[in-house]
Amino acid sequence: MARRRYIQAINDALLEEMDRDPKVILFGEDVELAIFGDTRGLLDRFGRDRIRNTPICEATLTGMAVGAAAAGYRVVLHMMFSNFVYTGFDAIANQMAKLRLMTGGQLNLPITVLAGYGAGRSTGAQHSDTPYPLLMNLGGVNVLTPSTPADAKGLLKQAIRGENPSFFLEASGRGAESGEVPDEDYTVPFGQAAVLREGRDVTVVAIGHMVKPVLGVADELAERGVGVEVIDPRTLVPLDEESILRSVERTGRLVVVDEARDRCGAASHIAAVVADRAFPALKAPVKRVSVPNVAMPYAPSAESRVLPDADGVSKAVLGLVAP
Amino acid sequence: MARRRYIQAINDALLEEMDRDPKVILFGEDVELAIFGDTRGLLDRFGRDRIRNTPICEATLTGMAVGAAAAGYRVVLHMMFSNFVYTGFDAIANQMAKLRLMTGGQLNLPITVLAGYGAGRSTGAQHSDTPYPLLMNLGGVNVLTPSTPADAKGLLKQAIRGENPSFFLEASGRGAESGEVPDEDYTVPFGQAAVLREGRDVTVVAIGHMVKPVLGVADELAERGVGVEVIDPRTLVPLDEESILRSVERTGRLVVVDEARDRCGAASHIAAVVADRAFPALKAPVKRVSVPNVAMPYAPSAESRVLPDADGVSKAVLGLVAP
Amino acid sequence: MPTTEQLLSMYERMLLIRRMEERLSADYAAGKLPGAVHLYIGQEAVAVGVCAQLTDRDWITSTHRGHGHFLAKGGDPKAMMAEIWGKRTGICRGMGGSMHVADLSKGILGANGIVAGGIAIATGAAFGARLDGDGRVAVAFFGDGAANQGVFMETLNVSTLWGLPVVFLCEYNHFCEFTPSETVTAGQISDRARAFGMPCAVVDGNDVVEVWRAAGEAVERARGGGGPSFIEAKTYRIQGHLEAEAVILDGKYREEAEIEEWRRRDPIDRLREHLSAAGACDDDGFAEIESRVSGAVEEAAAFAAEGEPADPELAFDLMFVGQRP
Amino acid sequence: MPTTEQLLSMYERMLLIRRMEERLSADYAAGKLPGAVHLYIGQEAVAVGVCAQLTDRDWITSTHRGHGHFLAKGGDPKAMMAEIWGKRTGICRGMGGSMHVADLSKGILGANGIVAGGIAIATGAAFGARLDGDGRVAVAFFGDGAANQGVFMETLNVSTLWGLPVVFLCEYNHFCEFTPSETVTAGQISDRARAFGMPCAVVDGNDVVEVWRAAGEAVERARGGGGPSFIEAKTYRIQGHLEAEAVILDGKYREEAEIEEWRRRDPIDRLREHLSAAGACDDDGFAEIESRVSGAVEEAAAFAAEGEPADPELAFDLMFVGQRP
Ligand SMILES: Cc1ncc(C[n+]2csc(CCOP(=O)(O)OP(=O)(O)O)c2C)c(N)n1
Ligand SMILES: Cc1ncc(C[n+]2csc(CCOP(=O)(O)OP(=O)(O)O)c2C)c(N)n1
Ligand SMILES: [Mg+2]
Ligand SMILES: [Mg+2]
Repeated sequence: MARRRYIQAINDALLEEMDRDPKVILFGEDVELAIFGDTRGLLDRFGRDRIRNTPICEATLTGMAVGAAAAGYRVVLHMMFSNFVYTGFDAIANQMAKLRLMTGGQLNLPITVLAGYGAGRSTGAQHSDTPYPLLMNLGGVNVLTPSTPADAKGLLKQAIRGENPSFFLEASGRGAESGEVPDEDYTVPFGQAAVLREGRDVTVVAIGHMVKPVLGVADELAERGVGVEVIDPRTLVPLDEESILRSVERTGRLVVVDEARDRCGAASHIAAVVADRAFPALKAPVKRVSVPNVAMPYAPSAESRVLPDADGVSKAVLGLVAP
Repeated sequence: MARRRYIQAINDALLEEMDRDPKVILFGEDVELAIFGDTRGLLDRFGRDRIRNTPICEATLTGMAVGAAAAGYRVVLHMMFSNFVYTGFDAIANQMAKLRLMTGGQLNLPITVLAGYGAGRSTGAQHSDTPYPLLMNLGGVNVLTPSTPADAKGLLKQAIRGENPSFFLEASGRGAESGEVPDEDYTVPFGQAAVLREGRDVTVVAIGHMVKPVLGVADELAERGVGVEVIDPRTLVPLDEESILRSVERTGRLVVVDEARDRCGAASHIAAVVADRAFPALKAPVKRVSVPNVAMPYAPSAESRVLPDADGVSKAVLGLVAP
Repeated sequence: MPTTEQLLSMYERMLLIRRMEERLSADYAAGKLPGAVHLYIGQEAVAVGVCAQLTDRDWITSTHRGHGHFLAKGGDPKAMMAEIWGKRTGICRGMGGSMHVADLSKGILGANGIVAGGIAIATGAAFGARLDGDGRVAVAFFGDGAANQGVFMETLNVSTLWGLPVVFLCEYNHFCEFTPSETVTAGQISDRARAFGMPCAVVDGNDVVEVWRAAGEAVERARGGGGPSFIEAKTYRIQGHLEAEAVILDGKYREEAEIEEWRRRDPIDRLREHLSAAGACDDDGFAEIESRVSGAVEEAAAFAAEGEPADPELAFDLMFVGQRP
Repeated sequence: MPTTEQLLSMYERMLLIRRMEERLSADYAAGKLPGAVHLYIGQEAVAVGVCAQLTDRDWITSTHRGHGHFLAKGGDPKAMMAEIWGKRTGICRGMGGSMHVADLSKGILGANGIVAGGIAIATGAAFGARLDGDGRVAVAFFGDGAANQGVFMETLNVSTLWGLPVVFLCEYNHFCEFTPSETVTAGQISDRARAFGMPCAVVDGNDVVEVWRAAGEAVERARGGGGPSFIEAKTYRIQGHLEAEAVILDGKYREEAEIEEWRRRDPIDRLREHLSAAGACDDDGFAEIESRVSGAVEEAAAFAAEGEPADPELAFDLMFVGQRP
């Protein structure tokens, strides 16, 4: 095990996978110089055939990803910030997510789309969306939200080796956080949640960015005698419903903490799955701690008001155990 | 009251609102000839300044809607099929849904976007999406899903007179269905669900297209002694949570019937709201009857397999009352 | 100039497209086809002239009006017909339908229900070909309406910059649905491509030889590493935008006389006259071709009619490789 | 040729933009600004030359690099500064930030964090102006990078067809973030506009008089019902793409010598020399302007520093008119 920063782990995964398979190519706007850090060193190592700056034209980039995949390449498309996914949304929603079905299974689409998501750094409404609910609803694309360097590396490697389109969402502003990363070659399989902490009173499902503050809350509440079980789904598509259900069957209580807007968000979906499939076990209302249905305000004072925080999580959990 | 077809009611609303307010303009691809029927007669009556065919360029059309609204017009943008909303998604998700906040409230956006949605006529995956979950998650746009001619007319008039961006989703292939429409000038307010049928055993929330088959099921089950309360939210943003909660508080049971894909769908969201806010009243799991997470297959045999139908609704309801 | 053999082969292919679509038109009217159908009648010379320059290893992307491209590129008539009927024997197992016929084994990356949806896909495939350096070419077929979508200009830029082996093939058939194309098109479409420094040709799309020649130059350039080209083929959509148009449309958007005028320039008739005049084929010969073609159409129709309806469970298997949706 | 008075006014406005941004640069480095900041230093002649041809009733749309356009169009320096500080006294009440400064009362439809996001908005406003027929004009400012987005070409098409009073103002500042523009731009951007039949001008963007003249022609044409125009202003981004670039960037994308060369063509220095040579202003006069400007900057900075942080509840009120989100 070595300590790596989140962004280094991503960089390592890209380097290793591009080394491993000459069919892996990466393109996007400003990928040659590594402003996020994730593409560092790739140009020197692999040259411009395999990593390449593009013009600013997201609609074309997403479409080209499909075409290059059809031509036998494993495409990594870097879209910088999640909001630019909307600019290239047609080929995502109408092509990438549908083409395998529409061609009767003739076409595999080994495409990994990278994009930073999330708020908290006053980047304003057009640079801080959390877009996974929209992607989850498309049906045809995987959605990965790693919260640790180890998961980031393993999920990214899995995505690149896989045959299906996957959105690998990097938690913006988390690049510097570090964690232990296995030394050997490994992948993290999709659809397997991680139970990060056990607890018998309340299950808290925390997604991406939200995992860290939730673990803090769990520590704190443990001292006050409340056992919080923390589950990180790691991938939202596919979603490991069973792990969540199993936990709720024991605790009888669920809080979902989600940095996406609330309406039709990931929290809503997980809550709905539990209200359907674990109903007999439920002892209390299913709670969502999420972002209200607003565009992200710029000023720190207003931005922090709408982002889920430790306090909000703590209150939600305590509201369930001591009503 | 007069009997009008669904599409006529929409056409009536457009005619009346364009008559009423010279600032109402309508543009889109092929709006001058009325292939859907909803824009019939508008060109003759109002001329090309107020209704106009555009080139095929959805990214520009959605952006222009914002600009024309900023210039003081009330814009009706016809986008034909919902899937083309994705082609123009940038200006929807990054501009329309965010600009009022980002400008500190300086800009009002009286924009009504029309689009047909839904499957059932073998139009294939790229012409039959039900996109409201994505729109609901944006936060900044209203979402209207009228199920009757009267609601279609009243909601459309309300949208055109309003100051906020609204997506008016027409149920594709339902244009010929008719219903009673009030003779006088009226609007239907947003955020007020319609309780279409009372019943004390199970609440069924049915959206758009799904209302009609659900009413059929309710009739049938009534004969078998099962009282189904049918609620049509009519608008998904804003959502009339109170009417739904009030009903579930009486029945203790909920099925949501939704033509959108299941993951992060409207059904999930409504289920989540109820599992949170009406938990003590719940006597049974909250059920969703929705579309599996697939692209819409073309062949009728495969398309009907994935669409919610009366049988599925009936089973879901009966599953709750006679477990 | 194509050889006589090549001309005859193109003639037969054009006729096959025409007769297949006439059959589809009749089948649609008879209520046998589940979805919408957009016919290519009158434009056959474009698909056939271009695809005659391609091999199975080259790619094409097509449009909502894609039967002609599919058949011209060597797609199987039976499997196409069955697809449109929604049968499990269809080329996409009934999952795609008329607007999405695709055959990867023939390099047909698919018809596309999104206007201009195929252009970036072809560009991406051409990027792959460029990296492989094996001389493969991608052709993006699209309509004049699609040329107003921004993605068209974006791909002109990228493909020029990167020297991609892609041919942009714009079929100017005078309409975008019910909108006359000139009312939504500023300037000449070819000038848009020229602005990027791309070699351009504007050809009579109802003259298969002219199309073939221009496509040959463009394809050769692409294969040789000379980068992208643009071709505009002027032609005319004889049928309605979609079958059923007459029933659902409130209003009229073109004159019968205009259609008649273009019927007189029918690309199949013109090639036939040319072949006759050149003594390359006589009435017996044409009758033989006609009978081969109608045999193929009959066979396709029978195959489609006999097929089982598409598997209702298939959608669940096909969304992902090795993963349930 | 502008009058001396006009030239002096443009000089002062350019200097105001420069000094405001130098202050922002320092404030950013000092950790006082919450979000990212993209500076316009070196490009001031473009915004000022163009906006000098506009009235408050005309519209502009801007980019992520929008302070210059905002101030040139008459936006209030205090309210802009407070916005960037995230204060409730900001022009957007702290909700927008640097990338979204807007002042509807001055026709500033907003900076925009989406590359090319403003172009269609300007086109839509111009459509409104055309319907009103009251001579208003919309100017879309955008970068050379934005000119590769399809929406640019789409709006060229629509605006030409409909004769809209819009001016497309492309600032060729040689970079798209860290990518040299010529590596992502095929051909001349102006040829793209020319392909639609649009009047085009390519000007020295560091010469405010040249910009002013070209903008004047385009604006006059638009006001008179003559439709859209395209102007490309060649200029250079002196600062990094964003403040903090030096800290976060792994690698180098331009030479110091190149920056130096462009510093020698500084648009403010050039206008100053011109004014001096023409005897329109002497050192005392320039000192007076400098002091007025620095007074305004100080005032803006103080105003920003003093303001209350943005109202945390405001987002809930502002999403919709008369409706909670
Ligand atoms: C993105 C998108 N917008 C709109 C449509 C609806 N539509 C289908 S065909 C068509 C006209 C296409 O015109 P053109 O590209 O010239 O092709 P043609 O039909 O003439 O072959 C339109 C607007 C669509 N399918 N996709
Ligand atoms: C749709 C979109 N894609 C990518 C970005 C990231 N981005 C911000 S600025 C920029 C470069 C813009 O270049 P240009 O248009 O020339 O403007 P300049 O920065 O030179 O003023 C990019 C790629 C963005 N903001 N929006
Ligand atoms: Mg056409
Ligand atoms: Mg630039």
